[in-house]
Amino acid sequence: MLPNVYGFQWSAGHLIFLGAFFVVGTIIAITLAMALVRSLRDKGHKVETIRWKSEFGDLPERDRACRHQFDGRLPGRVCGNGFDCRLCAKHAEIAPGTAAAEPKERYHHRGHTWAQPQPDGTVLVGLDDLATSLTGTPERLDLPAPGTRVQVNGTAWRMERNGASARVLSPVDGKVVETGDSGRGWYLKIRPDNVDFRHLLRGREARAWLQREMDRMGALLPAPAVVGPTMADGGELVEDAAKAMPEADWDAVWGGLFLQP
Amino acid sequence: MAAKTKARYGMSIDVDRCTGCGACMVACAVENNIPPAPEGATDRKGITWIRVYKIDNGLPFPQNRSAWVPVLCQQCGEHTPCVSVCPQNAVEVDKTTGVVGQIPERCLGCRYCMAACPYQARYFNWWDPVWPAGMEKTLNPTVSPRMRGVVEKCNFCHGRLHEARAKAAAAGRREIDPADYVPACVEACPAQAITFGDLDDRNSQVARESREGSAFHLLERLHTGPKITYRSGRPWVHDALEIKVANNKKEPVRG
Amino acid sequence: MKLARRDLLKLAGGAALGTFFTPAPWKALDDVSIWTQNWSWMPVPPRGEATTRFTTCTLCPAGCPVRARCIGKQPVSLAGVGGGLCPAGLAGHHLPHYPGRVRGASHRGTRCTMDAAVAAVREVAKGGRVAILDQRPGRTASLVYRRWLAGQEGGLYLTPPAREDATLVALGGGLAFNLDEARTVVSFGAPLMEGWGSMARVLESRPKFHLVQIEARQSRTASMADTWLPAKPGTEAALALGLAHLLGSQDAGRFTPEYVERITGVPAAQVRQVARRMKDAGPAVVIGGGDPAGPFNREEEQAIAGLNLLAGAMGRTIVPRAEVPVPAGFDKLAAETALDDVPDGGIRLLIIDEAASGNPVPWSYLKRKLAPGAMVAAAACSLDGYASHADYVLPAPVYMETAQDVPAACDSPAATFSMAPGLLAPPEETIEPADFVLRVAGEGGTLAELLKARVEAIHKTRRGSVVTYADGTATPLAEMASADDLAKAFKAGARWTDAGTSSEAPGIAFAAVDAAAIERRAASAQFPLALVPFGWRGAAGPVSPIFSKLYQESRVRSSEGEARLNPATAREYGILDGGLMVVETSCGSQAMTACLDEGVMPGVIEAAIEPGTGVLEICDVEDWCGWRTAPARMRRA
Amino acid sequence: MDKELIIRGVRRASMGRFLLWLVPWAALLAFGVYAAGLCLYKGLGETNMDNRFAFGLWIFLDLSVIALGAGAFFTGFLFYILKKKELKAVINSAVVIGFVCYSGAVVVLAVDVGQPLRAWFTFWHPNVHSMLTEVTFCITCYLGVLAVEYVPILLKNRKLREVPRFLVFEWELHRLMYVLAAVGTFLSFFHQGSLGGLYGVLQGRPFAFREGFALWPSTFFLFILSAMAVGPSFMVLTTSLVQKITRKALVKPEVMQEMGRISGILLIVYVLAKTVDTLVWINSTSPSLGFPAHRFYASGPFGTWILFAEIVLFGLVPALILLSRDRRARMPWLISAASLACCGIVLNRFVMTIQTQAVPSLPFLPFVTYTPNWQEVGTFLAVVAYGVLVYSISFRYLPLFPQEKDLAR
Repeated sequence: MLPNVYGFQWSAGHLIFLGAFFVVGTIIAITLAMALVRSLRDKGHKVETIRWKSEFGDLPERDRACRHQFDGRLPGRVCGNGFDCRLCAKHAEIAPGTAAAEPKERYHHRGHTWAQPQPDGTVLVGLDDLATSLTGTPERLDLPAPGTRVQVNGTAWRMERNGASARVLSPVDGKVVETGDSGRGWYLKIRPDNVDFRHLLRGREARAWLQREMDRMGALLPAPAVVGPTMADGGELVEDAAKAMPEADWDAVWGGLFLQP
Repeated sequence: MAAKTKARYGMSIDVDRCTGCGACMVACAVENNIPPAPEGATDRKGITWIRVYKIDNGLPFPQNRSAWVPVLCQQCGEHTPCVSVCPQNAVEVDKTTGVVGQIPERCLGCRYCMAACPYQARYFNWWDPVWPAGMEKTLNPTVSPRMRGVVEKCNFCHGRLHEARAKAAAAGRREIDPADYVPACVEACPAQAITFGDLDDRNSQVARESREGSAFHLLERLHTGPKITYRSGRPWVHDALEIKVANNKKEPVRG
Repeated sequence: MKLARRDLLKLAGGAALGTFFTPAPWKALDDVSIWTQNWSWMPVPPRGEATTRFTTCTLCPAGCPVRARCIGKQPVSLAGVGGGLCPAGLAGHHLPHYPGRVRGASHRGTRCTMDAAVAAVREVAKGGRVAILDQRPGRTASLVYRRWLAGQEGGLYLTPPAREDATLVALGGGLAFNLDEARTVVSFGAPLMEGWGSMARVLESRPKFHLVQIEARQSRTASMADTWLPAKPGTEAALALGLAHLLGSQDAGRFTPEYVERITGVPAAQVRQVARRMKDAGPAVVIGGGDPAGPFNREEEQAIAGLNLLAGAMGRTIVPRAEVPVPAGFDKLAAETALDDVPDGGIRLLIIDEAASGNPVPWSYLKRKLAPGAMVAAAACSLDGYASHADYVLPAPVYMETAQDVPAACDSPAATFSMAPGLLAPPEETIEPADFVLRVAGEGGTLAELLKARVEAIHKTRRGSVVTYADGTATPLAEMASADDLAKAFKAGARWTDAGTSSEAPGIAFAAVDAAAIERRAASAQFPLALVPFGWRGAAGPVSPIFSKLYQESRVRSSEGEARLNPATAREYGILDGGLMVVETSCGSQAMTACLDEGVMPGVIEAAIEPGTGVLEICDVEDWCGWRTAPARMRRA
Repeated sequence: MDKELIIRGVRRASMGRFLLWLVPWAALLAFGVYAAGLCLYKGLGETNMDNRFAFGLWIFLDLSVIALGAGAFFTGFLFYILKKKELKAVINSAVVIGFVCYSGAVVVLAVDVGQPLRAWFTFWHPNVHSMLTEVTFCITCYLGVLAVEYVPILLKNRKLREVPRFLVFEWELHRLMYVLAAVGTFLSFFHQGSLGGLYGVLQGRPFAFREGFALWPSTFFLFILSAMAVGPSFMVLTTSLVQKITRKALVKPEVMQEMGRISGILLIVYVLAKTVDTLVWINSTSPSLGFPAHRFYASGPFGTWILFAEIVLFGLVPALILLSRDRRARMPWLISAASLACCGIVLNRFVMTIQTQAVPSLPFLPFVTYTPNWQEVGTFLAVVAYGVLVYSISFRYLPLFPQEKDLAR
């Protein structure tokens, strides 16, 4: 390609043609490099956010249903904000005002955790009944050490049981103060950064959603679903479904339960 | 398109004189170190830079008559089909001679040029060249053998042009003596059916013959401007080669 | 400051980076492509000083002058002097490396010493009825054979039947064609345009004469002739008699043009036309034979040759030619014997000189002439000729390996003499066929010495002139001081030509033609088809491997085992182009592949003769004598 | 055993059955590699190609495969540039197929050229007037693009995404994907076109030669058009094939039909263009070079029926089927139309490569035919096997069809 080596001459054609291709090559290289640089520059802070964004994108459509499907205000709407209604304009206009945290009230997260504000300003985080029934007592449980920061939709803790493992999503932003366990009915005590719980469900809305969640889980469990009907008529939940149905694909069930594709 | 070249070497082949003996093919192979065919080579895989084809008038016996047409690279001058297609400049028109040269050590063997050549005058090395034991002693030192996987073709015995130039340089001449540069096939033809020379030199025999009324080019209608001219006084030869008689009257296309 | 390892690495890295800004790596990159051309298995031509040497081609009777471009001693390319060369001549320098070459003397396949061979042959020779088949008569070697045979009782000096000068022999010998004088040439299957006499001379006079080709095949000559009379195979002689009749011969009374037309299939009008042309557009000459594929038989040859007398060719287009002077000691020579005249089983010892290949003779034909338990010794360079049938095989040198003399071609009006010096050293334990005979005869001397003597004999005459190949200058022999100068001239490439030819016609009273025999033969074509072999001058001997260009690589020459048929004939027998078929004659059958060609006469099977094909063998039909054609039938295989 | 590699909540065959499925293809691959090795080691004399048929099976298949692989760039173009969101359902599969097609084609090309060791020389000493140069540059660049596009899919694997770095890298790269999609479209336009130009510029081959605009003969544009038209059809074909083999619903029928519709629209345009081009060629281009077009179809196997099949049977017919809403709504119709369209483009590439060389230019040369021998076929099969293997493994461990889980319930 060097001019005059073996009589090679540059012409306008060469400039245009080769120019075009070297530009293309550079673009490809730069794109790769940018992605690489960005990923290296990030010191692990964004990971939790990104993981949620990417996993939320990979969730099946029906698992991304907007909360306002349940109260029938926006039938068939699919959430585009990763279940963070604080960012949702639609939600703002439908349910204006801030939902200030009321003590002793359970705020439900779409990942089947609840947050219960305490008088001392901390928040207890635990698994709702459905999750408890479907997880029973986990074989392995690693809770974050006190002092760890957790964020909404980020990993709160991890647990494992007969082959299934899951990251439980945190309902609130904040710092872990104390850790509990399944026995005590709550897992984490968190000092929240704020008390804006707009993204969490409560009251009738929560029940409607839970209802729907039971069907969803029922579909994942082998028929005859022991859980399904009993929940359908709002009856008792099985104490430990996992023990009752070891043959079920718990990996899939937990995936559905804790919103992990 | 037609790049003006210093000289324009060309050939004129008298179809009526050609006896089809094939001396040109053998001489060419000897001169250019073209190996004998390996087992299983057919007339479709062989390498014959110049190939003699038999044509006939298509009539039944005894009216049937045949003639022989030696076909080599036509050294196209106008839209040289093979030059423009080669992806890596392995085919070049020599500015000083108008000869279309193939550079084997630059060829990657994509064979696009062969698909482009309407004269089937390009040949591919399907095998590595092998000579019977001892015969490599008889190879011509002015031409290096090509290895398998490259395309090659007639280059008007480039080795001989080199030697002629060397000779001229040694004698302090700037121009080569035409008598010193004669391709092997021309020299070998027992019937002296082939003449060779510079077409731009209007007094050269080849130029004169190319202007004859009976002169024509193969596939002239493709506008490739060949530098090989054929001649025949037999009308049926013109028909068999699809030469419109109107074509031969006018000057052969300048390449 | 102290240099840390780190600094060195930095330096190295920097240097590496730096080189990328110099042209070096880029140039190298370009050169890589050239390196991919030079692999260990690629042959490298020997380099060296290029020199030009001259010789004379001994591969066929034409004896063309040759300019050899040599590197060191080794010729790397050959070219004609003042003219072209035939394919065989152009690749002659490949022959020493012929793959199928004979190496070492052998007795029935097992190696033996030369002395053993000489002793064995000498022993058998004592019993008489010795014969030598000389493939190229007229050489000094031929003199050696004839002199020895003259001494043996019942010694036979045999020459191949299919000779280019067959017509001249039929006319009594000592003659030559003079095409330069001819205005009409009537050729009975003589391959004038393909290889006959001296190509250069024929082409030179070609514009001056009208060529009438009488041949069943559309040979190259036929398709280039001015008139082509495709007579049915085996009926050429009838056509000759037809012409003789029109030229006023008594012997050919019955052969009216119409009658000829019935036999030969050539329209009477055309026969008349040719006859008229021979009369009016003279001088004419009639040439028969020389077809490498096979000879005419005796009657045919006579009928054809006889036409020359009627056409008044003698003394004008056929002239007497003096012999090249012969050294002392060669006064008693055995006469040439035609193979036909040798009684079956009449030979006890047959020595074949195949070094100078001529046109082939079917082995079956030779075999008939051998007595039971006869010995055959073949001096040959290739294993696939007669060597495969011989008891003793004697490795002979090939072209360029030893000095040879080249006699005049049949179309040279004057006697000429030239030599092919030994440009290359012959391999170990080859022996000059003539030297072998000399050793058998127990007479001392070698061919080389005899050649020297012959040159001296020529020098004595002080006649004629010597033309050197290098510059084409002619020096009268009289001006050559000594025989050594002449020898030197010959070695450097030169040709001696005798002074002008004596123009007085020899009074030849021509033997009456046996018309009845010819009729019988022409009529007896009761076999449905005719097998017509065809071949190329010298193709019977070894050819360069590069000939693959002519055979499978371009099919300019049809390869062995290929039968050419007219599509109509093929259809009749349900044979497809490229299909397998079997050809049968009364003496055998041969499998071939069909190749359809409109140019082939319907009812004719054309088959190429190559070493290895049995075509000649099945053409050699007994009581038919001559194998130019054979009645045949064919079927699909 | 490889459960934690498989996406959560989708069903995959047992390891044993999966291996059983891979083994025959692996065997085929091995055989083909042997055949190709033979050609590389002994030279191309091992093949049935010859001086009259300098291009054979391989080039023909390269052209076909690359045309069918056009689905990759075109789907990417529709998805990333024209924002046709529903195509998310197939984009990953499209990328994998494209990657398989192009990498396979490049490998075969490497065997096809006589001196693979000098292949790089095209980049070093390019002749910019040659269509082949354009092809070489574009295809290599585009193969790079496809590889880069393949990376995020790979990193989406359940185990790999556990690694934070990968996760972030995948995310960042995915955000820039539209750039690559644009580049890929640019490159594809050119090399699909140049592949057509390859033959259209052959002045010496009146059968292939076409006039055109500026540098580019009409075949340049026809190839682009046909490739774009058939790309989606091929996606439909492959997707439905995977669905058949895995007995799973992977893509919503609407998406399939949408792709069919797009294919149909482009196909009808292509057919019209092709018809016009053919008429111009028959009536002006070819005669002006002294070759009456009917002569090209003189020899038995290469009769005018090819022309008919190419334009009507494999062009017009599928186009009409795909354009009618209720026809393409029925899977059998959709699939058969798609396969007809694919056959059409393959036939077109066959005509351009093989038939072009079968037709002699010199009057005294005969028509010639050529049949590939086992070395050539084997090498081709190796590429097919390679493709199946890569796709199967990708399908098992990577999220090729996001809708699978929705449809599973």
